[in-house]
Amino acid sequence: METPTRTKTVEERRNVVILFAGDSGDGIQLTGSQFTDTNALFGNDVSTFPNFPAEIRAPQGTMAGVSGYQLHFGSVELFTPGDQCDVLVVMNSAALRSNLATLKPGGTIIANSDGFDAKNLRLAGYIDNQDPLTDGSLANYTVHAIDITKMTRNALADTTLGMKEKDRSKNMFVLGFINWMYSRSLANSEKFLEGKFSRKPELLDANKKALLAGYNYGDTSETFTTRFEVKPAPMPKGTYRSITGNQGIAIGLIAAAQKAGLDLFYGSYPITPASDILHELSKNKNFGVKTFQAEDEIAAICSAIGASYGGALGATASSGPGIALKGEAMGLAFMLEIPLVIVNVQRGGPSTGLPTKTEQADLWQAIHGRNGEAPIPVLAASSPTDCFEMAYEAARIAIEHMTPVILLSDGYIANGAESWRFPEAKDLKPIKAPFAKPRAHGDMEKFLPYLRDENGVRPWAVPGMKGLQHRIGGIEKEDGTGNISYDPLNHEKMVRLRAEKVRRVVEDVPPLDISNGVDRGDLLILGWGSTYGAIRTAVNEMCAEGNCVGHLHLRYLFPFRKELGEILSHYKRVLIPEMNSGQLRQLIRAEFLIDAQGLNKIQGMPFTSAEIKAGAMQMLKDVK
Amino acid sequence: METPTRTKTVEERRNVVILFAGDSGDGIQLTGSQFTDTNALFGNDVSTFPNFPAEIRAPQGTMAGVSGYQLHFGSVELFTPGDQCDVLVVMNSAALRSNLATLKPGGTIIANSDGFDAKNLRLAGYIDNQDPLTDGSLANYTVHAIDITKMTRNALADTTLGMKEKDRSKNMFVLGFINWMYSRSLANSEKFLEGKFSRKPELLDANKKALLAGYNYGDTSETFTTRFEVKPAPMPKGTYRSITGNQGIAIGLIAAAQKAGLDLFYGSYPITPASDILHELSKNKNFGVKTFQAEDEIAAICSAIGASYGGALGATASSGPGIALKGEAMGLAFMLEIPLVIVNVQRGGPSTGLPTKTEQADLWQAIHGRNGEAPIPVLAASSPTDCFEMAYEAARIAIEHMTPVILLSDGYIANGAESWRFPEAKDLKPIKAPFAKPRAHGDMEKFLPYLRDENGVRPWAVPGMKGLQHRIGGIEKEDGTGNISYDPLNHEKMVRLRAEKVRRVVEDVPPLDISNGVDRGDLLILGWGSTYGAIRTAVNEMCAEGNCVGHLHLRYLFPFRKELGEILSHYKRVLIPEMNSGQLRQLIRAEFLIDAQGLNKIQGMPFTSAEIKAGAMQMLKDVK
Amino acid sequence: MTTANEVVNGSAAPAKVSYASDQEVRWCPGCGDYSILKQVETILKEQGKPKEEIVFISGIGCSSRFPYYLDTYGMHSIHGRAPAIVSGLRTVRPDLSVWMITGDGDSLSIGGNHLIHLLRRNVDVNVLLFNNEIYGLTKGQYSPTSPEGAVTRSTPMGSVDHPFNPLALCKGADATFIARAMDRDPKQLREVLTKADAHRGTSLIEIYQNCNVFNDGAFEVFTEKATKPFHTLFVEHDQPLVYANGTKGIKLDGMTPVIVDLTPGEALPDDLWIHDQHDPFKASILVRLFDDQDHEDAMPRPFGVFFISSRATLETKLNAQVALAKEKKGVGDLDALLSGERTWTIA
Amino acid sequence: MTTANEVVNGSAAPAKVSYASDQEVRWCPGCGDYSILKQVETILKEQGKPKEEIVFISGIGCSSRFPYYLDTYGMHSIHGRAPAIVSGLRTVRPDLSVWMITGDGDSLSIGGNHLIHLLRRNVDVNVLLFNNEIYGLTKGQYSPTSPEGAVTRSTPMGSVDHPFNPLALCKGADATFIARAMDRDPKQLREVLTKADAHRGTSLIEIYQNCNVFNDGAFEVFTEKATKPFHTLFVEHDQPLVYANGTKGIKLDGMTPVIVDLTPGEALPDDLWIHDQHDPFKASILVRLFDDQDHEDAMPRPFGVFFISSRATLETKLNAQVALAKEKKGVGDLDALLSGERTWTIA
Ligand SMILES: Cc1ncc(C[n+]2csc(CCOP(=O)(O)OP(=O)(O)O)c2C)c(N)n1
Ligand SMILES: Cc1ncc(C[n+]2csc(CCOP(=O)(O)OP(=O)(O)O)c2C)c(N)n1
Ligand code: SF4
Ligand code: SF4
Ligand SMILES: [Mg+2]
Ligand SMILES: [Mg+2]
Repeated sequence: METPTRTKTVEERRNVVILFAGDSGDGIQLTGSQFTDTNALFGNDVSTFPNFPAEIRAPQGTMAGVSGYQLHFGSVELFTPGDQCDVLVVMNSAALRSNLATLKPGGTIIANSDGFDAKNLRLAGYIDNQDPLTDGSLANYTVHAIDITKMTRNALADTTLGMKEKDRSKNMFVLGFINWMYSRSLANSEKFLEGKFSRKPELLDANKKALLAGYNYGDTSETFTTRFEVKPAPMPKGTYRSITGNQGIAIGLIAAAQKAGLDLFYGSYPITPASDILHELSKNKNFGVKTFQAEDEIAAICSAIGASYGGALGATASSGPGIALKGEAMGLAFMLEIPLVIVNVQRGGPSTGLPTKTEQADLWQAIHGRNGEAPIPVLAASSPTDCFEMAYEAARIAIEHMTPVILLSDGYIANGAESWRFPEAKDLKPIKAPFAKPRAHGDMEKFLPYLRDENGVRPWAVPGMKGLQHRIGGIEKEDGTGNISYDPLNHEKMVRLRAEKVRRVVEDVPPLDISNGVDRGDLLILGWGSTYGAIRTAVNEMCAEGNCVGHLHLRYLFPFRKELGEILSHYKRVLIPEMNSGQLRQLIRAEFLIDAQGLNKIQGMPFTSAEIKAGAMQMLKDVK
Repeated sequence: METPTRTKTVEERRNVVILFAGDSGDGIQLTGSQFTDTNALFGNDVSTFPNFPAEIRAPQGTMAGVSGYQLHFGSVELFTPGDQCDVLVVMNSAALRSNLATLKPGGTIIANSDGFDAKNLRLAGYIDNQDPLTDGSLANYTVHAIDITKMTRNALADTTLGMKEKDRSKNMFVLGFINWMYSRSLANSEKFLEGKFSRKPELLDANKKALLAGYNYGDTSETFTTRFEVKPAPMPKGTYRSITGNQGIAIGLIAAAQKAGLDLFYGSYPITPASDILHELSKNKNFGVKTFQAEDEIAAICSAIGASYGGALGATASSGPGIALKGEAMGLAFMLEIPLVIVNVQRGGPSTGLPTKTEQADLWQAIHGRNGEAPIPVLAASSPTDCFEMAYEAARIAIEHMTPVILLSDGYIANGAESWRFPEAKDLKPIKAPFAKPRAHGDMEKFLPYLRDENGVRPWAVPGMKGLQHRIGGIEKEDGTGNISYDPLNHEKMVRLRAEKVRRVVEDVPPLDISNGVDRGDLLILGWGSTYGAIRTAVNEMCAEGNCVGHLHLRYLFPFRKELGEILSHYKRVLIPEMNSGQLRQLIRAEFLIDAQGLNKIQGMPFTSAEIKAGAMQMLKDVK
Repeated sequence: MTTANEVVNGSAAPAKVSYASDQEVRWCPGCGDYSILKQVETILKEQGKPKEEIVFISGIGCSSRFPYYLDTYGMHSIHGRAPAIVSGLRTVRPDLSVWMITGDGDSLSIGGNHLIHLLRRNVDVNVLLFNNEIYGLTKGQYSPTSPEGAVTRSTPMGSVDHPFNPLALCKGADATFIARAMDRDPKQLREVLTKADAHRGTSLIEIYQNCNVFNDGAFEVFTEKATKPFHTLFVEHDQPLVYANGTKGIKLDGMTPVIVDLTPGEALPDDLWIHDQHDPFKASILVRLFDDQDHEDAMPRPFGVFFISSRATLETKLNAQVALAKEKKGVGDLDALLSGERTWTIA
Repeated sequence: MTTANEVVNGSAAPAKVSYASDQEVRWCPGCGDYSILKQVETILKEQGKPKEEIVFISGIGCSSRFPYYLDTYGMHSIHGRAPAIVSGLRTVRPDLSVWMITGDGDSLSIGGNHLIHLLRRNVDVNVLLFNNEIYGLTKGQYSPTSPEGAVTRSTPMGSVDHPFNPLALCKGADATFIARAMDRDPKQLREVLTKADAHRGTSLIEIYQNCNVFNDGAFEVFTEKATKPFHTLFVEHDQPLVYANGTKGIKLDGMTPVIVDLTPGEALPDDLWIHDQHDPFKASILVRLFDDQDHEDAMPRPFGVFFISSRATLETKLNAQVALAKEKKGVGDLDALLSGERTWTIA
């Protein structure tokens, strides 16, 4: 449809951060992701951060029930969802109260006044009916109080829907309004609605009406004199899509299996925030993907081991508590020396911890969390799009080096989305499974399942291969034959052979290179995982301000590439920001004996680039 | 009874190492432990090392089936079962072949010639009927070939036993002979037999006959012209017993529970080499000990958590693979902040690994093997007797600091025995459980389950305590109230409070002090766990030879005592011997940024003091 | 329990006090959990047991948040492990009243093994299995009780897993008390809860609970006025199996249950199946009345107490051994333990 | 399985080749495991299936060493997890013949949950449950099948745990094939193994196995000539339940089985229980014939195939979905997946 337009002044913005907040039931996540989509399609760079409570629907109107979706879109390249927001859209009092702190001074508040009645105010903890919308406490912000509920109901007056259903369209009114405010056409949102409600014409109609009503409200209401415009970003030429980290992992695994010519088997037990990988994969059975929702995490990883033993690519994922249960089976996979990808989408810990919040505190668990000498390569994704690359790499290494591989992600990038210039299938690194050579007919020589190649990799003999029958297990094996052996020297030899095989993996990954900033100087900020965007943004700013700072980001965490020590030595100081108490720092200090310092945040929330910058500037002071 | 004696020359020995070896079915372990007992009772210092295969009864006569028991007894203080043996007693060819390497040049071999028939020789891998007893290959040793089988049968000719049963008494013949050879009376062994076969007079009679026959054989046979004597050791005054590491742990836990006035609940799932703790504890129900053989390791630790929650001392034990399964529940106990003792009797890994062999490769798992920031105090026992002390300490810390505590032992000291000057109950450190104060009647103030005392310890409110009802769980808690909280700053605060509480634990343990050697100098040998005896012996020798070497042994492994860095700085070099690839070394390097070197043996076998010495001397060379 | 006793100072709570805690209940509006919470609180009130002598242990799941909402002792533990925690707790505290709260995923998926071992050991606890045939807290994946073909977030093409028959499984594990109830029938739920609490041993109650967000209406045919009479069968000890407002009954043809038509008012045929809650064989068949209610001439779904048998509890037997040991060997003397059987002295 | 097929080049093995591996068997002399190994090897020979198409998956325990001794593919995995490994393997390789070897501790203690889920999902595998009522490999602790009161290394005063009735548990978990056999009756064992292998789905065979080192004689009454006839009941489909050399039979009194005296030679009373291996209700009762044989007038212990029902296997259904998805959406196009549904282009 063509959207009506009255001439109003249009101001251009370089980049904008909007935070949509409301009750878990308000459809906030949908509104946010829809507007993200629209801007991405328009050509902006985007980065998002959904943030919701552990309860499914915490009591309406309470602080505990507030769900948020932060969107950063711009005409420039973006690396984070933004430290603070320019616009705060709140559906009720609790949403305002719990998010006001993230609004920039002078920022805009769009509030659903219906969510500020006595009951809502009380639930939000505004005592003796103080009302922020009217008591002047928001003087430093531009406040637009709109009775979104009423206007939505009016818009749907002539529909046959019940009140409840009508109110469910509130979020579309908001979406329509925001689209107007940022000069976007409704086309994309309408397309989406048509798909979603194709079988429910009534709801489709209602949602479209509400959407349009919101748009027209902005257009007609006198209170809004200016709209804003955010031009497309000058991104590298190419075709883009938007992708979340969990989607990236799912697609990465499928891609790797396809390139290796293997079926993908995914054994998993649901857990926040990893479940979406299961959901995503279960939709792609036409790629030969077999998903198995196991009875628990142990069965999940063991089923994947069984699948790999059968010649498929076995993969499993979970989050901290579930990964804790997989330790013993990882040891088995390590001894069997078969391909296996284990993904940990980290969340706040310990124990059940903060299920819907983010953290990086499972690094030690990944590297050291097994009995015996069982080194396993550990990779870490640094952004939603990097989740694809690292999942692909994890699978490639697992297959070509016949080893379990652990991939670390976290709730922040798992649910966050960004634009992705996706590759073409043909350009993906080829993957070759080291299958054992079929037996020449009559060849009676004994097959040696643990005879290693120059990389220390053993041949993959899959059931069905004639003449290659063999038995493997978790007990120590004799070198070569794989038979049970309790021989002391053989044990030490095997321990070293397995470790050496894993060490060789790093010779098969890209050399380290700094992400941005100077390649030698006063300070190196060494990061891993989801802190990438914040560090990169901070370092760009600091360099622009003339500081000698560099940013190195480790995506292959264990084993370390040998040039790491060299790079570290090019800086006077090393700062390691982590959403934990300093787990990578401990490993770096042990390996290189340098006094690396930590910047640690353990709040279930990602670093802002400002926090990184502050920590780094502090350290630079000390240098000088 | 009085044992007959003909005069033969008697030579005195300072200390003797005897290795008994034979088929798993030959009763070797019994012979060994009996002779150990006799010598200990006599007043020698003793140290033993049983070593057996993973199979229950591997095929008779094969190398795989050989079971060994090494005994070191002397008139001086001993710290290890001995590097090499003076006497090798072998029941068959395989036993000789697999143990000859450990016999000192010129040592004595006592062989059951019946175990050297064609079949046995072949099974042992002596090809084309070469027979070591006759082919001169043992020229450098004193060989006594005795047809023990025949002699035992003769001795039992007039009993009604079947051939099979008669042959089962072979080991008693050996025991009798060895008793004679080392001038020991049979009294103790007979007493033991009377206890064991009280209900089987026939077997009692037969075993006594065989025992005596062996003794008399030595006494009468012309081939034996000399006996040996090992005088009592000048040990500190006091009353002694002999004890294995697993017994030590069992008794230590009971003692701690008794001193704290708590019932002991032990939830465990059988696994080698930890099962004996369960067996031992299940015999002591009259101490209010409740043992629960759970369906798996997860249920085992969870049942212990339930028991602690109910006001008892909950404890659990396993070995590597089983501990791997307990990680998630440890996280829960850590969050609940209740007492819990987790024992890991380490074995060869990874995965199923080498179930009956020893290793120290689960240190990382103990310190880092959990999701999230979940620091737990880790203790390590250094000898069989130290297992008692450390188990007691683990329980004391768990109770008084309201925290799970991990205690590391290993197969070597778990099954090994040594003499122990046991303490009196009244001299054991008192233990006071931090129970919440009962509510004054009518006191309506809300109880705060997470209100900490000066050590950061929360009150232990046990179900049944009136007015103190509260709910706890694994989700992050609000400081003080313990209510669920997703507040970012509260999370960081709680993470730090919990870590600080655990850090404080080390202020409540003995300051570090070197075990032996110099307290500053060229080289510090830093050890932990079962390497104690070998290091101590090596350091004593090296110092005697004029080297500037010291030995520091960590029993409280995590957190480190603050004076550790200071002590390390007093030596030019630090060497860390471990039965792993360098796990403690990694932690030391990270914490103190010193270039500590490792001496690593991963063979499922303990270090010999000679190996430690060689490694240390090598390093001293580099210093000079 | 030495110390507990020392430090515990319980006393009967004043009747009719509120058993609710000060925490706000955080389930979705309309969730079946609310009703169950209410019924439990009601019978606790009726019994008036001192709050401090009651403990609720749960695993993880929406349902497992339950303990936070009652002013008793409680532990919200980890996923699936509540039975093991309960076993340890009861062994050392046979004096308490212990309840376990769990979901269909918590107890039948990850916790299945602990549950069946709890049942065979017959630990004295009331197990409330909230069965909503879905994973609620993780936002709608199928569970071991979801019907085959169920389209959920993890099964877009429909579940391929044959679901458990929870009560058949529990019977197979030698449970000593088996019952079924539902959130939408508060009165019957309270009756069952009361009987369960009276039973010494593990009382397993499967409670159909509606998850109105991810699996709304899963049990509609059993709860809605119109369909309820024809799809539900409320069993009473010693009473014939009659349903559909007296128009239908069930008899046994050999070992096979069959439906017979009845005329209300008229005398019942004497070959009707008389429910005997103490008959293990009948119980094995009763749990098998589990037809898909969409099939016509499906057997109705039974509710009520299926089976009760008395067997000594784990804690009774274990504590008896402890008592016996003390009696035989005398209360443990620590010094004797330390010295062991054979010692020697260096003077 | 794309690649497997590419690289696999199976072909019928010459009949009667040996299926033994080159590894020496390491069980204790006299262990019942030897007989079971022999019977399995015998039927493998008879079938002459190509070795490379056979896989044995085991857990941990003496019994679980089994795979090393056959020249097929095999995995000696970790304690209790074989069912999960089997589930993954079969899902991707429905073409293989898969056997699972497990012990009473491996499958009913630590592995209990995986076993019941394997059964409900009905994965096509032959499960050989070596029940010796003891933990052999760890040297003699009681297991979930050890009788109450059993004195073992971990229960010096006797076990206080009520043991599982393994077949009742498996029936409760909706197993589609349930049978019982013993090491000391090779012929009957081979028969059962053959039937089990013929069944599509999870075939659960409980095999009584003597551990002569730690639990010698546990099944003597069933295996010894003198007592066997009076304590064992060999069930055959469509045949009446008769034992004790034809002097005793079993009929049903309502739902309760009772023993009746028979006169050999004379015609059998027609109210004897006729075994119907397809009757789920009868099977639920049959598994309950589990009396302690020390009690006089104890019911005999049934052996043979108790129950067979056909239900689609997990792998069949899952692979059907994969096929359907390919048919509906077309075989996955990686580029389409990478680009997703909505893209935009920067020129
Ligand atoms: C070890 C572990 N695995 C997985 C999870 C994620 N998880 C939380 S609750 C749950 C299942 C919830 O379903 P159910 O037990 O039926 O409870 P409901 O929410 O339906 O009441 C899962 C898989 C977890 N918390 N811990
Ligand atoms: C995770 C883990 N826990 C415990 C063990 C120790 N363990 C090995 S076998 C076994 C039980 C053996 O009994 P069963 O399964 O009946 O087999 P059997 O030896 O009797 O044939 C146990 C507890 C282990 N290997 N791994
Ligand atoms: S998700 Fe379902 S089960 Fe969970 S609280 Fe909401 S309605 Fe209840
Ligand atoms: S211990 Fe028992 S089960 Fe194990 S091999 Fe020996 S006899 Fe067989
Ligand atoms: Mg549920
Ligand atoms: Mg067994």
